[in-house]
Amino acid sequence: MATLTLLQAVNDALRTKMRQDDSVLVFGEDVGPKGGVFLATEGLTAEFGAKRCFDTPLSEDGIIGTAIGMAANGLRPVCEIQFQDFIFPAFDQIVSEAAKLRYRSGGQYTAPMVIRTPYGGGIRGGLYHSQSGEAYFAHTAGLKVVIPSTPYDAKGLLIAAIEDPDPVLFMEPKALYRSVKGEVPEGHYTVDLSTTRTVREGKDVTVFCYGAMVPVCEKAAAAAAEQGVETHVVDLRTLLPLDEEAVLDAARRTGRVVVVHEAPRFCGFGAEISALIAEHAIEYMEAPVRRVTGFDTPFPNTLEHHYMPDERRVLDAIEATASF
Amino acid sequence: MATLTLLQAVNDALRTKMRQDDSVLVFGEDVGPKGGVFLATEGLTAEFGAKRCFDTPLSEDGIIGTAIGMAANGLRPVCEIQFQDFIFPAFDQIVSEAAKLRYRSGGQYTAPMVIRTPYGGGIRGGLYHSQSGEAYFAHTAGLKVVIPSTPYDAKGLLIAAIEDPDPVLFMEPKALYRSVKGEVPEGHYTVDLSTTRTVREGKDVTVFCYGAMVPVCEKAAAAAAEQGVETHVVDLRTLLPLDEEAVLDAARRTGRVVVVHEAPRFCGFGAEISALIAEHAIEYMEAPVRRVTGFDTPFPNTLEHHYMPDERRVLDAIEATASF
Amino acid sequence: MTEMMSLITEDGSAPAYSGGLSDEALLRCYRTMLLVRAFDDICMKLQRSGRIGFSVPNKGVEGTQVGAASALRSTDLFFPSYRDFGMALYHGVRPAAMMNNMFGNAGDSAKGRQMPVHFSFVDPIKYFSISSPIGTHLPQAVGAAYASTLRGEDTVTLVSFGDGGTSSLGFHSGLNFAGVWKSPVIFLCQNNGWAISCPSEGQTASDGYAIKAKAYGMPGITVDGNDVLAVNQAVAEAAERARRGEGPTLIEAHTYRMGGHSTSDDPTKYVPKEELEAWAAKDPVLRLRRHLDSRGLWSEDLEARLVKECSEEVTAAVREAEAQPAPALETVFSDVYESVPDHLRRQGEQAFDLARRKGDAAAGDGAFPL
Amino acid sequence: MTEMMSLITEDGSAPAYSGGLSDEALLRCYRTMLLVRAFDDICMKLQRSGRIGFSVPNKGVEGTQVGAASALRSTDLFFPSYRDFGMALYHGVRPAAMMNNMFGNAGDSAKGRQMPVHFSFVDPIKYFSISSPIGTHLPQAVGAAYASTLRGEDTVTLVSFGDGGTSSLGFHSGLNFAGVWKSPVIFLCQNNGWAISCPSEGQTASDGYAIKAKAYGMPGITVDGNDVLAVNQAVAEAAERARRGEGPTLIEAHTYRMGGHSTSDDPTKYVPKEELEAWAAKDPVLRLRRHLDSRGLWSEDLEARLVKECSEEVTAAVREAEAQPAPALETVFSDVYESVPDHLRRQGEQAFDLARRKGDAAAGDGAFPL
Ligand SMILES: Cc1ncc(C[n+]2csc(CCOP(=O)(O)OP(=O)(O)O)c2C)c(N)n1
Ligand SMILES: Cc1ncc(C[n+]2csc(CCOP(=O)(O)OP(=O)(O)O)c2C)c(N)n1
Ligand SMILES: [Mg+2]
Ligand SMILES: [Mg+2]
Repeated sequence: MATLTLLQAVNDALRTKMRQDDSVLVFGEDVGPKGGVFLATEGLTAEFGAKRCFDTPLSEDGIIGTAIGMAANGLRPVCEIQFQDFIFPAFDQIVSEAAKLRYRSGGQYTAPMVIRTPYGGGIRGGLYHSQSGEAYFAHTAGLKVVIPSTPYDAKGLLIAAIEDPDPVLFMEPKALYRSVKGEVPEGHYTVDLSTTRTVREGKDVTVFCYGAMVPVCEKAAAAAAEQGVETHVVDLRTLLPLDEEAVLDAARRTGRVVVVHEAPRFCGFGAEISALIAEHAIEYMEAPVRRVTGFDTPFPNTLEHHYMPDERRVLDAIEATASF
Repeated sequence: MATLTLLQAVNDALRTKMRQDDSVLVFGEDVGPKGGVFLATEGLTAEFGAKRCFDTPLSEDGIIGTAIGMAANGLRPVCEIQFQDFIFPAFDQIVSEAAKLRYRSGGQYTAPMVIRTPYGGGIRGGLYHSQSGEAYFAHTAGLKVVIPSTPYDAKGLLIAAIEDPDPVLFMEPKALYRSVKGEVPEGHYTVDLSTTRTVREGKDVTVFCYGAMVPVCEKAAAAAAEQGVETHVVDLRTLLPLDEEAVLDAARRTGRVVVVHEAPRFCGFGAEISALIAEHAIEYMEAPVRRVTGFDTPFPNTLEHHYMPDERRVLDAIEATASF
Repeated sequence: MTEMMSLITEDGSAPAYSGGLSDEALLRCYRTMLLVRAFDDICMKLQRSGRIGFSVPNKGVEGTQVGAASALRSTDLFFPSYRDFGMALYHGVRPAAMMNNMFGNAGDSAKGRQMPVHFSFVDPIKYFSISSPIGTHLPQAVGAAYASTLRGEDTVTLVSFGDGGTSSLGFHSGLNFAGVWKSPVIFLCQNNGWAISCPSEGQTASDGYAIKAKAYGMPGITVDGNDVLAVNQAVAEAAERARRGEGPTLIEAHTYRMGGHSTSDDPTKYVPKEELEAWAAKDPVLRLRRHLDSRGLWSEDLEARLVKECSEEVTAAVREAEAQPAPALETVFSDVYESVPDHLRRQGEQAFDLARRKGDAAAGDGAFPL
Repeated sequence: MTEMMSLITEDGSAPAYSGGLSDEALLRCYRTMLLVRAFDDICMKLQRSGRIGFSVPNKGVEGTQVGAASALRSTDLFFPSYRDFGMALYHGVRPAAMMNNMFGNAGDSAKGRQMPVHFSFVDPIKYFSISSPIGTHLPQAVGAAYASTLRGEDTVTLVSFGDGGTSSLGFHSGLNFAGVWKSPVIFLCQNNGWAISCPSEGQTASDGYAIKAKAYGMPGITVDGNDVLAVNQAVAEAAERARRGEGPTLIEAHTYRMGGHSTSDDPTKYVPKEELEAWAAKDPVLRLRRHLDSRGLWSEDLEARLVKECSEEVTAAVREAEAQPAPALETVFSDVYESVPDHLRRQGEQAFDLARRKGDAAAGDGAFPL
């Protein structure tokens, strides 16, 4: 098995599916000859030709709008939004159209498509190259929202997303693109959507996280272990549809929960995790359900290291929750 | 004091501010001679002229984009989005621009503006004339989100929103436009943003709601009272910035909480209320924090009465919570 | 405004028409227009009497709808607007199928989930699911056309929208992508004078709408939208070009919305009376009738028979639709995804339970077959 | 492409120039262009040595920036793009003020919240806060102009964007609203050949970019963007028209991005070498120099002095910027709203507390003066 970065795993997933299925195509801004600003699509135009991997004009609405039409007419488009921050011009196409097409047409028309987009901070990108907008999409019935945190999952989940009959927003933690490496099988395999991954077992405190926060939580869990606190770390992987049972099981297991994400706290995805627990597992809780998140401000630039949850903040929350 | 409908109270607020302040102007689709599709802006063009109340081309991006520029250059625009469902083409202008302008410019440029928009179900409007999108906006730092439920509040909050130095999304419960009436003072007055309203006092169960769900919850509370359950009903009024202390006080007061909204449950605004409680008041809770909400589906048409929370569903939740 | 193509002359002849409509096809056009009018009429009545919630007047714009539809094959792709009854009817969509949508009943192909006039059909033509947000379907049509081309099909995609729609984001991205991709797409802008209460001159400062094609490197054509032959010819030519791989066309059909925007609208508040009267004289049905007459294809008898048939057809459609029950409660929860996820299944079960307790569970409710 | 206005001839003369730039103003243009180049140069070096995180090459496009800026008053409104160093510098924004932004330090007018090149100034000119999403500032500029007009001012608003920006929603809504409102706005499309790696021919099928004006009922002008005089004249004429109440203009300035898109980009992967070489010969600085020379305004001595001055100015700016500390931690929490709401105050206090515990609280951190 090859050892790949998360970025290479994404590229491998695209290549694998494009080889296997002629109806899969890739497009977006700068994804063609340049191979994407992060090089996730490098080499695809060369291998599959400009009809199946190509650049578009600078219009996210056009990218996602045309992808919907392609998907409704038999293709499996995988389009790229260069930074998640730039997905908002296409918000209407995603929320009003892709997510609602199957429902509103009584199942006559569907939009099996994937929107890939790098998200999150850590590259000194300021307000508009750092955001984590998952909560905007996770509130949207009809859409699936997937965020990998390892190369293995990135490839397996992306292939599953491409094969999925419904539209999938596939958010890639850009901070991990090159910083995590892992073994990735060659060829085709999938990781089921709507399943969580237990990153680490522990009996004292459960930590829910996803994407770029997973390694941060792992480090915090390791530090907690040194102090004798055993942390159970769960990578949610698919935010929508969420495996609610798995979340509740993991929460009940320890009775102590910390939820971690980069996005702002207020109405963030963590709120849903807390709410599920407050509704279905409150009797098990022995401590407040804490959230460690980005602040309720736009994303800053110079001080982004203060903004983003780090090992220290997660560890503080684990300690406070364990000792409550 | 005049008895006005909520719709008339909105019109009165606009008229009051436009008389008082030349920099206030109103625009949007069909708001001019026609007076808006719900007639909220009726008579404004006649009184203030076509430079201060006028129709625009069919572009929500244009409406909100130009409003930002006006606001940054000394005006106080109040623009209308005909149905909240049609705000999404302007999502980028709202989320990336209006909400972040003050922050990103170090306070040099600001966007004091109001976006008025009718929201919610109950008019057989199907997927695209019924939605309650507040959670999409409440996750957006820099924005304020206000939803009145009475004519008095509608006028007082709208005037406060127009006078506010920051951008305010003012969502009007269209189901209540003509169905609620109340006394409304003449002339200028304000209701402070970021304050909640106690609709009904009670010691057994606290119900949080807003907009068109307020009368529904009032009825459910009255029915619960007949069964001896005293419900404390809180109208949140401003969702962002939320008066978190008031919410936590009201929750602690009874130790039993139900949160009600029309929008889909998953990652809806109710999740934030539950999460706040799970984080800061869990020790007080004697029952699960229940949510009564729209389903996690697009908004249906013929069966909308099954979709929208009604008195029965709220009452069920109050009963279950009271007797837990 | 670019010069307007108009073919049916005052006396009903159309010497310059070079399109391919046979006598039979012409009669089919005419009959379809009468059927649209009958369908439209009855919907207005059904709405006034509270039997349906909403409709959009089609009176005045039937010529454009039918002229365009008759220039295309039933294998072509249609991305219509809500005001395009005639496109569906011309290609054989049953009035009853449309009426089921107007009632939002169990027989509705959209399962009662959409407002009236938001049709969606895959049979007998691909009539793409209409949504309310204006303009979103333009890039979608371009994407669908891309798929056709990639598979080597010679399908043409028609996308129809209003003068108001030209201000939308979808207009800009749709036409721009189509230009760059040389898509086999016909953009049919039905300039019917109004976008609700905004006159078409208030929508843009451009000199007409066809000229906007220049911004996207495609031909722009203005056509008399009340002249079925002119519309047919313009669309047929655009379709030919598209099939030859020569790319998209923007066609502005100049027509007029003779009713309100919808049954919720009161146009007397903003439409000048003289304007309405001037356009009444240009009624597309009368216009085509004069042409048929000039070709000896029309008679009073034929008219009476067609009017009667159409009226019966739509009355039967109403009967059929009214016999259908409301959609089953399960339809609230299905088709969100291909399969129902756990959380929705639980929400559905609660809803069935409540409906049972309230005693208003309709037939089929509570059995979740998904 | 509409005919391109080009005024400085091969020999440096510009007989057809009728704009109003005095000798002094011309020299100011020239000096500003050298200053842009010096600023640009040093930013490239700072980025390569890791002292700043990012910059965008301005080489090649200075002529357009300065030509446009020199045609406007310092009371006019500027809605620039990130690649418009010259507009700010021409109107007297201090290089050090810009350098503070490049470093994102405590002296930055945007308080270190934005990436480099996302400037925002209110003084000495209104240089509107730049954001990254492409095209959003076009309708904003139109709104700002509406406010000026409503107050009876004769202010002109200039909004600058790239060839890529013409595909954005904001281009469509901005130009459409400006056309309908007859806004005193100049839309300056800097067609610099590329939108990152997408060549300007891949962005749209239209015949050049100026022609897009036709879709919005306004004049569209193509101008040689490497010819300061041509840009100056085109913008001055558009400004005159705007001040006379005759509405907006779209100007396409044909120029060329001689570097990569940004310091993160490797243009050798997609830019043909011959293309780059061809444009190098058209360098706008050389072009203006030839004109100055032809008017007897230029000498080797002058050149040496200006280059030295500019270099010293930007070096001083770097020194000044490097002396500034990072922004205070409180800046993460302020300016979200005019006053800090309770929940943010609590979040801020936690952050201060943590910073103190971690021992990395910088000066000023933890005192929440708001
Ligand atoms: C994005 C969006 N904004 C607003 C509306 C509300 N609306 C529905 S129809 C309409 C006018 C459409 O006018 P036009 O495109 O000319 O089509 P017509 O109704 O005349 O056929 C408006 C503003 C909408 N449906 N979608
Ligand atoms: C909405 C949006 N999509 C994508 C991007 C990423 N992006 C930044 S600059 C750029 C190209 C812009 O090209 P152009 O408008 O020609 O300006 P230039 O850089 O050439 O000056 C792109 C795609 C963005 N900033 N905003
Ligand atoms: Mg119209
Ligand atoms: Mg460019």
